[in-house]
Amino acid sequence: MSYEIKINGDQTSIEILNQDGNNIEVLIDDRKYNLDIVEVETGVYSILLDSKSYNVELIPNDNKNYTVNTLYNSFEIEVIDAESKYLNSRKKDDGDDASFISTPMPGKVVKILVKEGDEVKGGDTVIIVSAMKMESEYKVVNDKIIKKVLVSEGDTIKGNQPLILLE
Amino acid sequence: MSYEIKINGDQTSIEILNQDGNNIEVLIDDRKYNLDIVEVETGVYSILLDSKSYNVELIPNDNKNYTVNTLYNSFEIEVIDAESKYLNSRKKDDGDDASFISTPMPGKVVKILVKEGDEVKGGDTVIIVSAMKMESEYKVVNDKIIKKVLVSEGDTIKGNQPLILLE
Amino acid sequence: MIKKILVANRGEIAIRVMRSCREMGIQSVAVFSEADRTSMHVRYADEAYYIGPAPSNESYLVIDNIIDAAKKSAVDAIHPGYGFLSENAEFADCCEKEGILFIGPSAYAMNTMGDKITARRKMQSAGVSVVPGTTDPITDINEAVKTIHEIGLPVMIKASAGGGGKGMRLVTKEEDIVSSVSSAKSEAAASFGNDAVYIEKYINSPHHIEFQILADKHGNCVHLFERECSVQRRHQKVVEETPSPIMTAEVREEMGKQAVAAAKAVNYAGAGTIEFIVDDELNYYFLEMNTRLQVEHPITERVVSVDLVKEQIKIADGEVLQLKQDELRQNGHAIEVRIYAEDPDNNFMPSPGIIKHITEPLGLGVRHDGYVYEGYEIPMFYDPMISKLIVWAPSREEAIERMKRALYAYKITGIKTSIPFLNRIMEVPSFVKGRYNTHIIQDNEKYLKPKKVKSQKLKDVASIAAFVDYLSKLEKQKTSAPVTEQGSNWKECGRKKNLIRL
Amino acid sequence: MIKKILVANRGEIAIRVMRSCREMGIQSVAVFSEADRTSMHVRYADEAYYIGPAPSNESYLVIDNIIDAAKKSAVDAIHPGYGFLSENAEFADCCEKEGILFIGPSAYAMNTMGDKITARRKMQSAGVSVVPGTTDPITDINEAVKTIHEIGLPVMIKASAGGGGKGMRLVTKEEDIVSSVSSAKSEAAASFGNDAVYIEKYINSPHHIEFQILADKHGNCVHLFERECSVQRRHQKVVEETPSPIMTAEVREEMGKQAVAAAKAVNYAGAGTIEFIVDDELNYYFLEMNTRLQVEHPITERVVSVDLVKEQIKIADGEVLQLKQDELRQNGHAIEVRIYAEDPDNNFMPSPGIIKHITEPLGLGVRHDGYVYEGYEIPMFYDPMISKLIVWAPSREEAIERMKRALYAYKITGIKTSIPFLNRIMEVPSFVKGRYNTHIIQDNEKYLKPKKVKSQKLKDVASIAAFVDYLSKLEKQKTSAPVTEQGSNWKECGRKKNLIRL
Repeated sequence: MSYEIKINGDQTSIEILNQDGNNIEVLIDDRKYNLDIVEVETGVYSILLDSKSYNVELIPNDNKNYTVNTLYNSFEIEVIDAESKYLNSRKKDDGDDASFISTPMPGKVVKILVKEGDEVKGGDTVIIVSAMKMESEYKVVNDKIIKKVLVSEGDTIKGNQPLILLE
Repeated sequence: MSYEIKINGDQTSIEILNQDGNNIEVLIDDRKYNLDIVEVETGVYSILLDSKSYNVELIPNDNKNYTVNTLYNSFEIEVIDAESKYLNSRKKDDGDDASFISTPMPGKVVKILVKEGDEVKGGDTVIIVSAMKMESEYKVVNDKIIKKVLVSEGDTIKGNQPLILLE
Repeated sequence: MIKKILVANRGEIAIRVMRSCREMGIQSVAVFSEADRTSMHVRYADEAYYIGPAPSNESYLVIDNIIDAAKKSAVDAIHPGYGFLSENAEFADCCEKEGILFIGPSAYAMNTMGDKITARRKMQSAGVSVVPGTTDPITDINEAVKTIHEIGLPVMIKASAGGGGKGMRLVTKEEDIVSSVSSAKSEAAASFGNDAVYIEKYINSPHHIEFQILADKHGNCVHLFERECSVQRRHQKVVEETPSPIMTAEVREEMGKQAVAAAKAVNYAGAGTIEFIVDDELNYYFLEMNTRLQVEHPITERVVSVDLVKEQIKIADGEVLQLKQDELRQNGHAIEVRIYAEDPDNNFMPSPGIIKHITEPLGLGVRHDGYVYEGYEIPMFYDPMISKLIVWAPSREEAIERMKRALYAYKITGIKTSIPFLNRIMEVPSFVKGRYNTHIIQDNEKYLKPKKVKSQKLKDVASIAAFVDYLSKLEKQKTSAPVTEQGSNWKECGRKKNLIRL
Repeated sequence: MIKKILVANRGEIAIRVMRSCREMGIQSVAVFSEADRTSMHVRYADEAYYIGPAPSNESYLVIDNIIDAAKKSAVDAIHPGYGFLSENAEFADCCEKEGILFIGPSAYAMNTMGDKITARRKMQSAGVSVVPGTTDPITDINEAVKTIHEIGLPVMIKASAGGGGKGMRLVTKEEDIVSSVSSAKSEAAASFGNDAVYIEKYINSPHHIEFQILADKHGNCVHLFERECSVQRRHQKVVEETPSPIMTAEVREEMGKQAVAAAKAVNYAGAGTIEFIVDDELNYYFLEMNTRLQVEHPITERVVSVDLVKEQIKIADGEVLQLKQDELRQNGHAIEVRIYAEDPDNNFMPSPGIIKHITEPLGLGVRHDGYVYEGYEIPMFYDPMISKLIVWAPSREEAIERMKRALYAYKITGIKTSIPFLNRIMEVPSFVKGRYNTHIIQDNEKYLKPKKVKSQKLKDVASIAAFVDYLSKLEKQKTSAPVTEQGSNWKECGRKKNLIRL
């Protein structure tokens, strides 16, 4: 079965044609690869392709989004299943805000600069979060209305947790 | 609920009296301990008892037998549940052979010196197994009859796998 | 005799201190906040005491709690590490009052060196070069112009009541002197209601070079040569090396003598660091003294073959320094990089989280001082430094190659780290040549940005790995029942791993 | 110019060689057997080639398969590591025929040094001291007695056709000479049908001391001082150190000169080791030459500040040796211990298996050369050595303390290792004093046995840990559904771990 994959924003199709133990044959768009792939440690794959040795580390962000590190590079990869396809079709990809503000890392809410119903301008800071002795400001990209504030100042938050909903 | 524990052959009773987060109160025979215990890595526990810091590593041999390493010592510990109690009650603890010959580590069968029905004398070698360029001989403790030989020469074996059944 | 030491710190430095204690047969006591129960320093120590909630101002910075733990554990001495209470004179005083040795200098030395103006005056009278400039604020415009002529251009004019860059003027040309002074004065008056200014020599191409000193309680003091710390990002050191690639034997000897004089001027005892600002012509000026162990102390340890923590402990114990200046030598070249839990490609955003997997660099010439382990959650409350990687080689060139090799093998997943950024620094031409100053990072942005990936093959390899992982997880979710063998070897491997990790 | 090297080995040595390649900008190629697909050397290399089934005689020892991989990968040179094909002259020849540089000496040097009798004669003619004794078998009893008088007591009489100790006689007293010779002869005749015997000086209290040499292809040769390797168990080295605690400057210089002479006698090129047997009075005799890198080479690297693998590669490449004898120095003291996957408390039974968890020792003065990682299964087909721990300190005393500290922090679970045994060696009084010979292990059994645990508290702590683990697993089995929070914090932790490890 063929899937779609998004790598650093570019979409390609991917399909496993054959598998024999560690050896798989893969088709990406029109490029065919035969390679030997083993998960050597949790989230770490060793790949031999044309006898070259690649070490690939996966950091799953959720069950279909990965940060993938090779020796000198880092990629954001999304495996697109039916659900993602549906969501993508609804999302206008015009550099707009997501439907909520969140932080990539855990931290503590230092200051919330908006409240429910506020109209904010693109570039306005809405929340300040601190982690590891450093404070970071989170802004909206476009003019928005604050739909709901889900956290309070002083709260400890997880990474990628919705903090403020936007309309 | 009170359990029995066998440590290097000595049996004691053990019971958790109270628990509050990482802090537990334990009674071993008539000795009471209050300690702070956390599994910091898989199979590695950090224990604070009277402010002393202990690091304990567990190597489970099966789900109730452990090799337990502290800084300078190693203990064989068995948690005795109903099943073990039953088995123990049947086993005469007179330094006799187990009901089968096995090896503590994986390896390769080099030579089998007996066949089904053979009568062997205490101290006789019945099988030779190699691992890591070293050969080890396995002997019976007492006079025995060979009930069944479960492996063949050249076989790759796992640790603790029954190799030869004894009567 | 010191037999038991409490280490009033956490992270890599707590463990580093405990290692030397262990080698000396000294018992070590850890203290820990609520966030640090599973931290390695608690596991490494002989004893451990809880000292309060996660935020450091409720635990590691609370003098009473530390002293309390020290009394309970009946230690002979406290080692403060760096940061936290290490330069807190009140803490040193408290220890003394409680009859506990503080492994560091006296409160007097800390106070004197802790105040910039006092330190500057003290150093001047000890014959140590300071940045030419005024110590007292100037209000008279003519006096300001006269002073500027004495110091020589370029100079920086600063509002004496100021801060944050307001009222600051850089003067590089003769004809701008008068106008700059008067505009600085009026801006200062407007901003702070006070038109007094300081004038200071401006160092165009500054290098940050520091000297390590060791002084005992009997008046003996030696220096252990310099460390070059000019690779900085937002005034945070990122890479340090020794010897400095711009140093000469003559200037080294002069600066070393001044460093010793500086320490003696405050009756210093213990390990300390004299920071200098140095220009391209190797003119050097005292900046400040750090009255504690530095993060970057290991490069000195490697090149001079001295265990600085052991020396600190012996000095605190009243021993006479055995090191003689004329027997100390620099052997080879050492470089340290600091590994942070941060995302270098996303504005150095901190990246706390759980370490999923770590492979530490090993082998010849590599020292690694860290504290994290697989499954450890890096708390969000403290400094994001997770380890320091130190390499040594006979030559600077080889040391750089070794650092690249060590960074190649250093893998941490679960969080983002500065490793890729550090690797890029090792490739910056001015770093490779050893001709760089504190502007190196802002001057070399083009080298320090992540490289665009051109290889389609590499992208595809990354995609395949993610895809295989996705499928194998999908498979695992579907089947709690045993999966058929046929054609799922890599899943086998995955499953075996899970088994062994339970 | 060598640009690409195939490493015909596995385990720690393969990675150690690749590290130096990487620092030199040389591409590295791994070869692997069926058992080694997930081994670290495959992951570390730039390229990797499959060379056959798990048993080494079907993979790592198959010359054709290695040469085949070398041709496919178009390497310039092959590094053999130690063991496997490293001392195989036929392999060196094959490489030469295929136009691939063999990183090691010529087949001639290997063959000469490989045959004990030939080597002995060669060394004698080069003026190197050999163990006094006969080279030709003796059948005449009077000649035997005469020879014994020449050599001086004690001597060992050995059946020339013999082996396995049969027909061997140790003679320590004058009056036993005749009877010993005749009984040795008749036992030899009875056992082997040949009554010829060899006679050799018997070294009562033997030390194994070896010298590292480096020789280039242009006739330059230096030695890099000695390594003391007397801590052996069943003729396997367990602990090595440098300098030797019994060495004097004079004897060191003499032995070093003989080591260089030995290498020159066979036109040696590359890194090599001259092994000597040394008695308590520092009389020393050539034993054999190892024509390859030794397992224990890192202690020399640390104390002499030389990367031996880089030197090997440069020599193979035809470069002129840059090291000068009179510039080489020993600085401080280094000790290496070998960590084996074996159970020291159960007759050193091998212990292959899956590494569940590993904490590597870090910090000042510690080098660790290993290859295993969490989740890696140590194959049962190869040598059980999993890593080498090397420490350095200014003094021997401090080095021993540092080794103990490093062993304290080195944790491997899932398999048994020799770590506890090594720790006990560091406590053996004769080791601590530096007065030991090759009998140290059998002579100190009482120190080397596991200590009986007296502390009831420690036993109870161990029991509690096992019990808590048992209960928490039981809980986990029972409930796939979320467990209630109340009172199961340690299980929480367990579950969190499992989550993050999936």
